[in-house]
Amino acid sequence: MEHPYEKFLRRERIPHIWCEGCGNGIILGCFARALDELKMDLDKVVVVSGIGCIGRVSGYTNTDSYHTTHGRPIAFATGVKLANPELKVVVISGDGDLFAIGGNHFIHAARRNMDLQVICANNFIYGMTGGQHGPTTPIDARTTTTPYGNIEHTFNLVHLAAACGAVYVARWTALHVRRLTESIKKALQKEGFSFIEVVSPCPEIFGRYNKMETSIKMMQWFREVSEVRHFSDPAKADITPQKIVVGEFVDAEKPSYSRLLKEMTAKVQTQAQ
Amino acid sequence: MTEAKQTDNKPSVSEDVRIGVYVCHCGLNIAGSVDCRDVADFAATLPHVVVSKDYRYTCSDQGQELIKNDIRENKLTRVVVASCTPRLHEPTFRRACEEAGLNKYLFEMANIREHCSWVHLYDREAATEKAKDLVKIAVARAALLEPQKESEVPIIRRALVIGGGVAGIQAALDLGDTGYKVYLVEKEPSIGGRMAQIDKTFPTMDCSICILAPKMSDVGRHPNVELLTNSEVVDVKGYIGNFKVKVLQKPRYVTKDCTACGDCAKVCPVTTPNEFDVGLATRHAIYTPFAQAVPATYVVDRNLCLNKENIIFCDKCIKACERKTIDFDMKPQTLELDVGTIIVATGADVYDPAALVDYGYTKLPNVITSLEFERLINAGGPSGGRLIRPSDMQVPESVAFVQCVGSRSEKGMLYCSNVCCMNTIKDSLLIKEHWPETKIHVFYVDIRAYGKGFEDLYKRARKEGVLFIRGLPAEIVEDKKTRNLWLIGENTLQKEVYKINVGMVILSVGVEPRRDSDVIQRLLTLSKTPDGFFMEAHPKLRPVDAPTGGVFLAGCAESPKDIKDSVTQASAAAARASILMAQGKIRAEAITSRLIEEKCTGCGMCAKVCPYNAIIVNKERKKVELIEAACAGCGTCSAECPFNAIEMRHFTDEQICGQIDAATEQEADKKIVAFCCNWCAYAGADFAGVSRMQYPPNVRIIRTMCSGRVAPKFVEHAFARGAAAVLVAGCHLGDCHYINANYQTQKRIERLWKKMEKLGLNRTRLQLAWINASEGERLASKVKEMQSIVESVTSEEIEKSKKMVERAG
Amino acid sequence: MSDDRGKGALSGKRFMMGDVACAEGALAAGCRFFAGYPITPATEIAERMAQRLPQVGGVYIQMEDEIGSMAAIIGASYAGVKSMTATSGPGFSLMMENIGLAVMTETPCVVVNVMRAGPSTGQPTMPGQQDVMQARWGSHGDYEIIALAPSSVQEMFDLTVEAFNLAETYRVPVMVLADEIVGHMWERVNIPSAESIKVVNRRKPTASPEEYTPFRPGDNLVPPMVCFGEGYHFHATGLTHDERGRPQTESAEAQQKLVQRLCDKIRRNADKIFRVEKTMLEDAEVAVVAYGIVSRAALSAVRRARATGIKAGLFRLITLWPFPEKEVAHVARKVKAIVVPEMNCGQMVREVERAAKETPVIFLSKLGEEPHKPSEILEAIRGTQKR
Amino acid sequence: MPVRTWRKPLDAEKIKVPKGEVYIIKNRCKGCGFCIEFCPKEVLEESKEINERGIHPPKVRDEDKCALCGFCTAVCPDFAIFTVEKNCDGGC
Repeated sequence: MEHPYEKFLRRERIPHIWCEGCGNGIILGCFARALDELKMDLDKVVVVSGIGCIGRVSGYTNTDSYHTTHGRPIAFATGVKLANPELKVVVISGDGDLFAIGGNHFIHAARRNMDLQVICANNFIYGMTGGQHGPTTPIDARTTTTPYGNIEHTFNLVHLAAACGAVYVARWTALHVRRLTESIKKALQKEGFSFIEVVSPCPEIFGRYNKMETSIKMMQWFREVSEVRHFSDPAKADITPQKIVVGEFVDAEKPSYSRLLKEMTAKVQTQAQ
Repeated sequence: MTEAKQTDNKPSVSEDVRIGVYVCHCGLNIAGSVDCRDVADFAATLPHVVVSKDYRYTCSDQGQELIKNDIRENKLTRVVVASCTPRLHEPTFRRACEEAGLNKYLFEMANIREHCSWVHLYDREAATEKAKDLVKIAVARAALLEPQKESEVPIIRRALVIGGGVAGIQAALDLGDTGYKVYLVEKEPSIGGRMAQIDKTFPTMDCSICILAPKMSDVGRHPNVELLTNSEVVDVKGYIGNFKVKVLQKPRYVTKDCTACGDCAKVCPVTTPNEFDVGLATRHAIYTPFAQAVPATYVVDRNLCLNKENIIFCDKCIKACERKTIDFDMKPQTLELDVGTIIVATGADVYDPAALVDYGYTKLPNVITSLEFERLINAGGPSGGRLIRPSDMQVPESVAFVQCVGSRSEKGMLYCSNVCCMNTIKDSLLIKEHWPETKIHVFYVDIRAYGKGFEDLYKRARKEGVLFIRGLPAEIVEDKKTRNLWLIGENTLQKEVYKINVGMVILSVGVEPRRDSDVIQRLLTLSKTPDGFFMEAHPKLRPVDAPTGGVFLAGCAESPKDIKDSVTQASAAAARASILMAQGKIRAEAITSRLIEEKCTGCGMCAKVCPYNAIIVNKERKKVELIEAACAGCGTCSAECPFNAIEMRHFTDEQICGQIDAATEQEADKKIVAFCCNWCAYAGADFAGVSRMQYPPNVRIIRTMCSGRVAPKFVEHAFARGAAAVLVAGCHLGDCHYINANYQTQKRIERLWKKMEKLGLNRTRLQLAWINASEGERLASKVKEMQSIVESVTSEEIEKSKKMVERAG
Repeated sequence: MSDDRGKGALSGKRFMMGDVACAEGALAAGCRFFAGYPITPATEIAERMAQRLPQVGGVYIQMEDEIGSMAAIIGASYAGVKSMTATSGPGFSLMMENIGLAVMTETPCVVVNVMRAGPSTGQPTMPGQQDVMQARWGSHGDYEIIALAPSSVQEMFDLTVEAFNLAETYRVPVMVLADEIVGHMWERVNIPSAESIKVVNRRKPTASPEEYTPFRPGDNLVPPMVCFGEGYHFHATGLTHDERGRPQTESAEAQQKLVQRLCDKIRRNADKIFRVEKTMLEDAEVAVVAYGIVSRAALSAVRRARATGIKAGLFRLITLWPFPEKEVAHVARKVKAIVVPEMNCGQMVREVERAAKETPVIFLSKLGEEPHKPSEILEAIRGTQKR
Repeated sequence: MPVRTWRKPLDAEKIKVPKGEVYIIKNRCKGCGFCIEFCPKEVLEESKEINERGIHPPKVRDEDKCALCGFCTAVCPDFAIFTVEKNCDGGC
């Protein structure tokens, strides 16, 4: 008997480096399940990740994969996708990687409607470096660099993605494994730039600093405060201790960069004849 | 809304008041114990009375003609009829007055039948004296009556039917076919109700679901009918013709696109006994109650389903559903409906025989209920129509039916459930049809085969060899080995003890009011009869109308019925509702409150007590404002106002005090002045009369719309006038026809009691009683009980109370 | 220009701008992906690529910045397409992060830096040779790089082709260090027919996906390379990794092995890689060592010196990195003095001095709008005679 | 429908709901406890034994209850637990 996701993993790398109760493993599992249910040709899937805890995910997926520098997975993935449109290029990275150092690449890839699936593990903090505050750290939250409480306002990632023109935007917590899997499947089948935020437990760092020492406590928090509201206004979906609005926010049709590029190239070449 | 012109100065008897009095014999109903001639003569002596006659049947056409002529010829400006209760014939005589050009609010009745002749059958003299008094009171009030103009209320041409059983379905179909928009609200996921569970119907032996299913789909498809299943009425505001109804629709978690293929249920990992099959079959968390369900759309039982809150733990059904119709994010919806009429067809529950321990239900596997039997014998049921007994799944060689389980007995309900006898006879024939060899015993008290074709069916059963034994078993004992059952009891015909062994016992369970019927009762301010079923406006003449205007009753909600009667009553209710809606408007009683501006200080006490929020305090103007459309006329505001700044039309202080004066003119010290609310206490007194309950003749009942109208000053006035005792009676707390006005009554009486104690008066002379329309007995005994108080009151105390109350007041 | 259209690269004698020749060279070498960001004086390369790539079925994308541009061409290269970016000083600085990544993940790609006058924004429209050391050392950590320095529009074409061939051969980012003048200058270019241009493609492994190890070196220390989508399911990371591409964040041995090889694969093949041009050096007593646009002034200076009887010669660096140390040392032993003119405050001159040992090296700095005048270099040559 | 359902349904034997069999890869478990906490049928509990990482992996408390919903598989961050349908041909 072997684990159903085994063939999607680089077995020799499991167990992974992530802490007890970290949501990254759940996200990887949901991604594997999505690939499985869609019967995706694994030869044509490329997983690209950045720096941070979840950055290691590319090393665990049994597909072609690339672990870029901090913040650059989307830019790298853009090159991959344009060079070989055959490939499904999935970026899986963290909130700091994608929205702090990599924010510029994110907003422009979304604007271009680049054919990429971006899955963001939002754990509210920089875990790999030991718990510094980042673009999603809740105001007042304690981190090693906000010892007196965070005074920075946060990014509402789904709002940002929607505003930048992503054609599919969803948010789930790591407890919503089924719905997350469905969203990943939907994204994988969608043309253009899709974005899925996964609110993910980091009990070891964020939890410890913010009175949620155990992973179960964090998951219970998700269970208690999450509220499914599909296609509600992402602008009103700020994450607060009292409420996490989850669900699909955007599911739109818009010609992707690849499609427009293909059409343009074809036009140019026929003129050339 | 057009409003009657009113003069603000205090109404007083104008010179040209000309009253005609008509004392009715009502055959011998009144004349039997009252000397009507004598009463008429007495009436002639009363102030302003210009005509006084007695007549055999005043309500007859001739009687009405008589009155009309007198109005024209004798220029009558007021009419008093002394006969039955106004709840019966006031409309009749009012119409007569109008036809003769007299404003119908200038008509008054003296109830000398229900409140006099019938309750004093054996004391002609006292009854006659009381009748005179009652007429005097009526005349006194009549003199102060004023013409009123009724405002016209438009009626919304849409109907709400509550309950999707056969009655509700029929009512909805009839209304829909008539062309009215209908909302059919059903609590369960499917319509169909009890009839859907039954195998065959009596006496024709039709397949129940075969004749019901087409009706179900008709109503489901009907362009004018909007089906709201899984839904409950949670709030009803407004009044006849203009109800605002809130319906809570619970989510099915399956969209309309469901094709009812059942693939979801196949994979669902959790199961529970299916309620529809009375627990004899299994269903899954996602299910359809039965094959012919309407709507066919499946439904998820979230209490059973593994998916809690918004977390999907198990996605088997979602994955199995090809059309992707399962949506766990559906939320409950509250629909707001504006309807003109409401039909209550909420049905009934079946009696749970577990309470009768001697019969061993839930202890002995082979003791089943008649409802379980219906599922067992049904070809589509859990046993595929094989009559098997639960212990060994074998067809029993002999069975016994036990009748009146939960009916006609102190142990269950006192009443007869109407359907059980015929149901058993039908069932016995079904057994004979499939397994002719089966020995069948029916243990009964009386066989009631009163309906069309019933007797024939009964005879057939006997002919087929069904054994009918009079006398219910005292106990049922199981043979541990065979699991057979011994029925032990007395055959009351042969006066001998029987001990009969059968393979299976079917308890013929009775019909009981829905355990949740209080909710609807409260929302629609309905009343219940002692058996707990909803009470009709009049048992004979308005059998499908509820006391609340615009509300009608159908099916077992009103009383236990078979299918035919339910359907009949449903059509009747639909017809009654259609009449209202066809008119498109209705004239509302002019009995509403009127503000006397200059007296109002804007203190807002009236606003606090108004059950309908019909009063707004205008802080700038230091005045209140009355919203007449919202006013239901209970009069509790008027009773509360310390400045007499609110007048109740047709129930003014002057009119009521006038009645008190008349009532206490003679022998006040021997009299009880009783204030009874129109809906419960007064009707209760009528009921006492109808049931000929005898009580002392010294009570004088003054009718107010609500006990909340009874201002303390009325009570004080009665004492000041030397009354021996005062009774204030209204609906039971919680049953008030005016939502909660009678809570104010309670407060006021309690205040009065304190005051009396302070004044050193015997507080027992003031009594408060909650009496509903069916509690004639309670009223009668109350009066008897107060009689002793009346006798104990000394003349000194009466004198004392006169002075003190006057001083205090 | 009507004959600019059609698939494939151009051919024949043409009159064009340096930047354009560079773009055409890239196309001729098989480049089909360009990611860049506008910057003077390299913008014309992007413009030319934007026009030409769609014609040949390639992809041009203008990224949000040079960081993204560099990341994108690495991605494209891993997806199996020859890719390049072009920039100048400020953009070159931004690219350093991912040039390091390209080195670490052994990514064939070409980075053109049309050098302008720095530091910082400096003089965008003025030439310079101030980035030659940044090209070598700009990204953090230890590594070897290849950099070529064209001195004519013809070389803009030829060396860009060469850059791609070296990148593909050694799995390394290769830099073309042009300068504003070479980039913007118009000259006649002779473009050989497509088939006569030598084009090298990356070596594919013979191993099956099962036993394929993406970073195990083949001969000449360079691992054969597969691309995404070819069914090998391999992993590459900017972390120190073993031959299977698995991160090795604690192993000293892995660090030693990997970084050493990354350097060695260039060093040990340096002789195969570097190219120099020697003019009149056989009997020279004075050698001028120059590169890029400056080498052209140096050539005429050398000729004039010869006319005046001074035995001067020119040693032109075509490959700046790896630096042709032995060659320079050999020349140094034969001459009395070496003159090094550069459009900076002295960068390559340090490498020359290192190789020249005792032989005196005279440095000639020039900053600003134009390179050294031949007369200025001639002065320096004469100066060496006075000793 | 407010009815007392006290009997074992007649079709109780016929209605087959798939039974689950739980597999736990003990040494992968890091002990977050998600599978125990969130199993809708409360099939699992913490075991006494200690795995290679020195934590207590879960153990099956009542496998009969397992509805094979697979939530444990999905929510386990460490790929340490999964369920397969029990072969009930021989009856379970």
